[in-house]
Amino acid sequence: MTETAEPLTGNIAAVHALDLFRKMLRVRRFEEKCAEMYSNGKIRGFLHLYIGEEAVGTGVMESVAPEDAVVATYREHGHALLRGISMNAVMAEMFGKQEGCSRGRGGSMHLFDKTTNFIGGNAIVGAGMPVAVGYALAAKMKNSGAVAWCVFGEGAMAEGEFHESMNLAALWQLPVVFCCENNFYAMGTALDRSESETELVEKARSYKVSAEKVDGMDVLATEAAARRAAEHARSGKGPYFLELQTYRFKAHSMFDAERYRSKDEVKDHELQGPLRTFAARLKASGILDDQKREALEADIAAEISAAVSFAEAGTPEPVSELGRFVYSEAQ
Amino acid sequence: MTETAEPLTGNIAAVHALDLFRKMLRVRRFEEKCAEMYSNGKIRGFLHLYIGEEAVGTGVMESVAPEDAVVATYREHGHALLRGISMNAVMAEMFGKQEGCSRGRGGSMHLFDKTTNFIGGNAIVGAGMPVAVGYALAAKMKNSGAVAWCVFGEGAMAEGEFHESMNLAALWQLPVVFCCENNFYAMGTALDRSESETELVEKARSYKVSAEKVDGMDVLATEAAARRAAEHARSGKGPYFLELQTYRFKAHSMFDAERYRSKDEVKDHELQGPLRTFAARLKASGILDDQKREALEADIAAEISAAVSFAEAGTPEPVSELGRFVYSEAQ
Amino acid sequence: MSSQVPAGMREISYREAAREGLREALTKDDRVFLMGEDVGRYGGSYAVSLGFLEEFGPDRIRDTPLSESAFVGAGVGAAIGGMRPIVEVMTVNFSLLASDQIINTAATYLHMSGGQINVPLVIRMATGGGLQLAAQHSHSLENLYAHIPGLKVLTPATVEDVRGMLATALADPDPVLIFEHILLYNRKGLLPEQAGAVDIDHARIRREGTQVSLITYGGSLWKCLEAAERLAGEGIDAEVLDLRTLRPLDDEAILATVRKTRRVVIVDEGWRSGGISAEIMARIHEQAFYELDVPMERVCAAEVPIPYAKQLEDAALPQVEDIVAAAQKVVNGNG
Amino acid sequence: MSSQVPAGMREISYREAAREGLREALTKDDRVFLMGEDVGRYGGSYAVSLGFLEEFGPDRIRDTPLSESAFVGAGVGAAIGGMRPIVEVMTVNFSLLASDQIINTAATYLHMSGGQINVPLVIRMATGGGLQLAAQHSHSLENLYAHIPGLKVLTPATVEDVRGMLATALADPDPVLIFEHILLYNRKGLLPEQAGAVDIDHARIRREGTQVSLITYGGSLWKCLEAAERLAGEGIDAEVLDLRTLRPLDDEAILATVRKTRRVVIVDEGWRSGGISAEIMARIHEQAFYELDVPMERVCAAEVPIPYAKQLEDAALPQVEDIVAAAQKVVNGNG
Ligand SMILES: Cc1ncc(C[n+]2csc(CCOP(=O)(O)OP(=O)(O)O)c2C)c(N)n1
Ligand SMILES: Cc1ncc(C[n+]2csc(CCOP(=O)(O)OP(=O)(O)O)c2C)c(N)n1
Ligand SMILES: [Mg+2]
Ligand SMILES: [Mg+2]
Repeated sequence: MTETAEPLTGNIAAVHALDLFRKMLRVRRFEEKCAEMYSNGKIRGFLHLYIGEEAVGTGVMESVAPEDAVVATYREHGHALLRGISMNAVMAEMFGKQEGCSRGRGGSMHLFDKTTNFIGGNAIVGAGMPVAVGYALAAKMKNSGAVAWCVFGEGAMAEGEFHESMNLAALWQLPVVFCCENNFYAMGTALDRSESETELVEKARSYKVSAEKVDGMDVLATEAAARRAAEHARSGKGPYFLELQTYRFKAHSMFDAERYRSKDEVKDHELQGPLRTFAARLKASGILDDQKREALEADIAAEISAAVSFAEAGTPEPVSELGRFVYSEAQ
Repeated sequence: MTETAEPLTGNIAAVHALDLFRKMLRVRRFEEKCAEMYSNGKIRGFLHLYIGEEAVGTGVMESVAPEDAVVATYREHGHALLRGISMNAVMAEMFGKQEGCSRGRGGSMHLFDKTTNFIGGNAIVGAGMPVAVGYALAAKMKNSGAVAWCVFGEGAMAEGEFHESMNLAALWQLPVVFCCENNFYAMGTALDRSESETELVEKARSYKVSAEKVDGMDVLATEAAARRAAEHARSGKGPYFLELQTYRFKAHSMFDAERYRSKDEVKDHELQGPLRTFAARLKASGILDDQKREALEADIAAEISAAVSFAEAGTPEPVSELGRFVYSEAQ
Repeated sequence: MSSQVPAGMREISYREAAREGLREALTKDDRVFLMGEDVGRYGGSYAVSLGFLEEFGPDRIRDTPLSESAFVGAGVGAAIGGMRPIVEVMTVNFSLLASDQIINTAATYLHMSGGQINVPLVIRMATGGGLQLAAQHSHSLENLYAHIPGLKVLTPATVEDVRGMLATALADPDPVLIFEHILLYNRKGLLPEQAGAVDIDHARIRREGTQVSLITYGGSLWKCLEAAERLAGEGIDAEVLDLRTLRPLDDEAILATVRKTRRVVIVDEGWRSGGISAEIMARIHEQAFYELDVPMERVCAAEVPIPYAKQLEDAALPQVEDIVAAAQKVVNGNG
Repeated sequence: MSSQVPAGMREISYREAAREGLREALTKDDRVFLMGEDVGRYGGSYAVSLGFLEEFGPDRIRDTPLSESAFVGAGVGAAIGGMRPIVEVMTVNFSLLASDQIINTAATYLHMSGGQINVPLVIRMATGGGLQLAAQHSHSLENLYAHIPGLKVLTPATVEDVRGMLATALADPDPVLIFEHILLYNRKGLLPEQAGAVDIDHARIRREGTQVSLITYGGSLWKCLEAAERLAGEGIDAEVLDLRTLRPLDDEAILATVRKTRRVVIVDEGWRSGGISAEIMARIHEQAFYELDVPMERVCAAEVPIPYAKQLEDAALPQVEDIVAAAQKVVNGNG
């Protein structure tokens, strides 16, 4: 790889580039730790890793403003961290502790954070879309300038809720950015067995929604596209659709024999992995070197082990609290 | 009208043209009688008239083969009659009699007939689409050569089931003809307030489904398009979508103040009504004259009054039979 | 309804009362808006919001496409986003298309988020049969939602409740479903001049009685009151309890009337098996077992998809005679 | 499960038994096919159909897009068209997206058509909690479907039933829903060598007893049997009735065990309010009022969306201790 890597061009500041790399690396290492914690039984339930897709969340989240909302899926650890939920709170959540961002009630698939308008952590495929549309409707009616960022996989586009949500957002010209993370598989179902039209931007355009196909393995391309999307939505031009092409390096969740794709296919994509390629470019540009890399790795490792200790030390929600949060408590 | 009407061209046999006219007229007069029977309380519940849209059902049904299935909506009297369900059975059904085609249990919105594979009579907007897709799947798996004709309004295209059904039919290349009766309103909601993309054929094409826009007020154009659709589907080329542009002359159902459209708008369309214009063309072609017309009217009037008498004389299903047909009865 | 209108009261139809409640909500709080199929230009499928489009404008009276799941889900998102949406689903039958949003999203967010994300959403639906609309328009499925933790389920039977429950529902921080029975819209009733928000935590005795408790809600309330009149004619003194809210149920009120009469008939228009009447019967059994002299009776819909033909629909739905017979049975030990 | 396998029997997991049932159905009748998300290349989300794609080919093992409403509705259409589809919905939680097709279409066609259009459709779904999958993957909503006339609802708890009920369901002319509890798939059990179709009209006594009846189904059956063992240790002789079918319920079997023990505990994993246990309690109250010495008890899920954390999920779901305590209460009058 490295030898062929082209240096960064244009006016991308070294610090910014390095920061993007750090963010991706942080997600990658966090997910690796989650896998470890899952195999040793600290994390339970379903666990969907973002490994291989880090450039998508990292590039997109750069354009998410404080007042914006993010509506994500069950594969949302990365988005949660990038949105600014503390690693402690995320890890503690997966450990099922009171200190978790959902107080141990949500787990890996249901990370929530009110302060950053992180509205899940949704595990019904497609179900987050109408919610994002509604948040955007509120933003438009209140003229708050907020944008709703709706993250979903390409498999979700077959659901009726995609169709209804796109139409509603377009009809009402709502500030929603639909971020389709196209990793080409929905569990074991390849895109071409899921959609009669595999040109996803064409599907989006059939609702008169502006759409772009983006190399989601390239964090800079993703960041630039998300910026265009944000400007479009924020300036009242209505919804925007991003097809972010990426690839899932690991199993769909922790139970998955991966009979639906070859090891070679996975290998090939790993060679084009977002961290690997970007690291090479940063090196070729003299922005990253082994020393800097080790420093980054060390910082992140430290943060992660602190998060694990924090989660370990967390308090299990007492059973006496079971009945809380079914209905709001009088303030 | 008449003076400007252009005669029929090409090789349309006079008998066939006259037959099409007779079929449309029969549906029109039947619907007029239904309205009358509704106002005098013989027909109850909701009643959705097909008046103004007769050319669509008439033109389409010409291509429906015996082994085919028709899955329609609550606005299906015309389709039922054209499919060959006896007028007696349809009228008796709306009178709630045992002799009705659904034994009085379905009423106007739920006409069914097993012998002609007339699968409703569906009153959940959009819900017939997956059923039609499934019937087509069976036809394909059994290699029966049957086609599923799925009739729905343009308003139904906003439902998620439209999206899911189109995709499934296209993905699996199933013999379904999607017949969208675009009368430009879904109750009081005009097309452009229901769809961000009002070019309905574009929506269909976004599933890689072949699509045609047709003047549904012209029975000959509709017949020709339906024939193309049938050939396409029957020859294994997959689903076909017809946008049949038409107009509803009467209220959506019997309770409707029609505040959403102007009387003039309705008038204008009535002047272009399918019967009026086709009659003029037949006259211009010397196929129809006042005498022939009167004869047709007389035959139809006779059939209709016979149907009313039949329905009147029908047996109300005894209350003791209430519990039947919840589960199949042992043969 | 007598033409004598007592002082301080006025006669009004259920439809009008529902409209007043909506108008008041839209007027008082600009976060409130109404969204659903044909609520605007058409005027509402049951004409409840007739004229609102002109009065409040298209931004707050939103006609939606036929997309139940999306516009109900959009209500969830808008509620989280700081608005106070009132979503109208034409009938509970169609709400199944949105049941995922209601049950898996609206009802779970508060809990799944550890108390952070509440959903102040109000959903109105028409329910019930009696207009010969057959098996896709006539069912009473509110009990399906009454089973779901995280939801509140209101069933106004009176003009005061249909007007006042909306305000209370809008003030609630969590999702509230309001079911309006289609046969009630044209029904007239008396409304206090000072009508406003009403409490939704308590059932109400609509008729005092001593010998048998008729426990019901919604459209069936009026059938029970009529049955009570007939029973009075036979010297049977029936009490009628209007549940008003199906989730949470007011156990105290239910047990109070049971302890008073020791004889119970429960009436609802849903199918018998697994209906709300079963839950009420179970609660009474659990909490007042020793107070009952005879088994309770349920009067529910026959277990068939509601048929079109008048005589069949009438036979499928609970009728006054059925309630009278059930009451006679629990009181006299015969039907 | 003991390692001693009696003659004429073999030990097999619930997953394997379900697979055998499917394989047999696919082999015997070429009208049968399996359709659902990831049933093919992935091998089924719970690995039930692993290897079927290779064995039966893509025409009969159909991976569908994520489109619950369309592929369930397509099952309805294919059934009408002469096939015998088995539609797999990954979990009952997701089935809400298809509930309109199931409740408004599959369950109504026969009646609305006056007996003409029957729908021989089988739908399989996973249900239940216990794997820390939280509030969108853990609920037991089968009772919602058990409320619907026109549907049959089966809940196999044993390897024999999960294998044999499928054949019976496929032979049924009407829509049948089969619910498989996620915790059972890895559970082993004994299967007769001659295993085949099983009757679905009757509940079964899984353990004879005289002092208290534990009435249950599905995943809870095993908790009840374990509770019965513990109770035996305390000298309480419990009978365990496996309902097997939730619609229609086998009243005769229910009443028989009640008349025998006169003490009843009903156990299910759904939420308490409006759950299937309420219906069973109501039926017993109506039909065996004078046979009961003490009030019946329900052991159900706590009324909260099922939480992720282990201790909270355990507390939310019925546990053996809860069943034991309820049985002690009805037998000894204390908990
Ligand atoms: C409505 C619904 N159906 C099925 C599932 C099971 N399921 C969970 S993730 C998934 C695949 C989704 O694929 P995609 O949308 O591409 O997202 P990805 O997992 O690839 O990120 C499926 C089928 C679900 N959670 N919700
Ligand atoms: C799922 C559902 N939502 C709403 C309704 C109420 N409804 C009945 S017909 C109709 C309009 C349908 O319009 P369209 O599809 O264009 O058919 P048209 O009536 O114009 O022939 C509506 C909203 C319904 N029956 N089903
Ligand atoms: Mg994917
Ligand atoms: Mg229309």
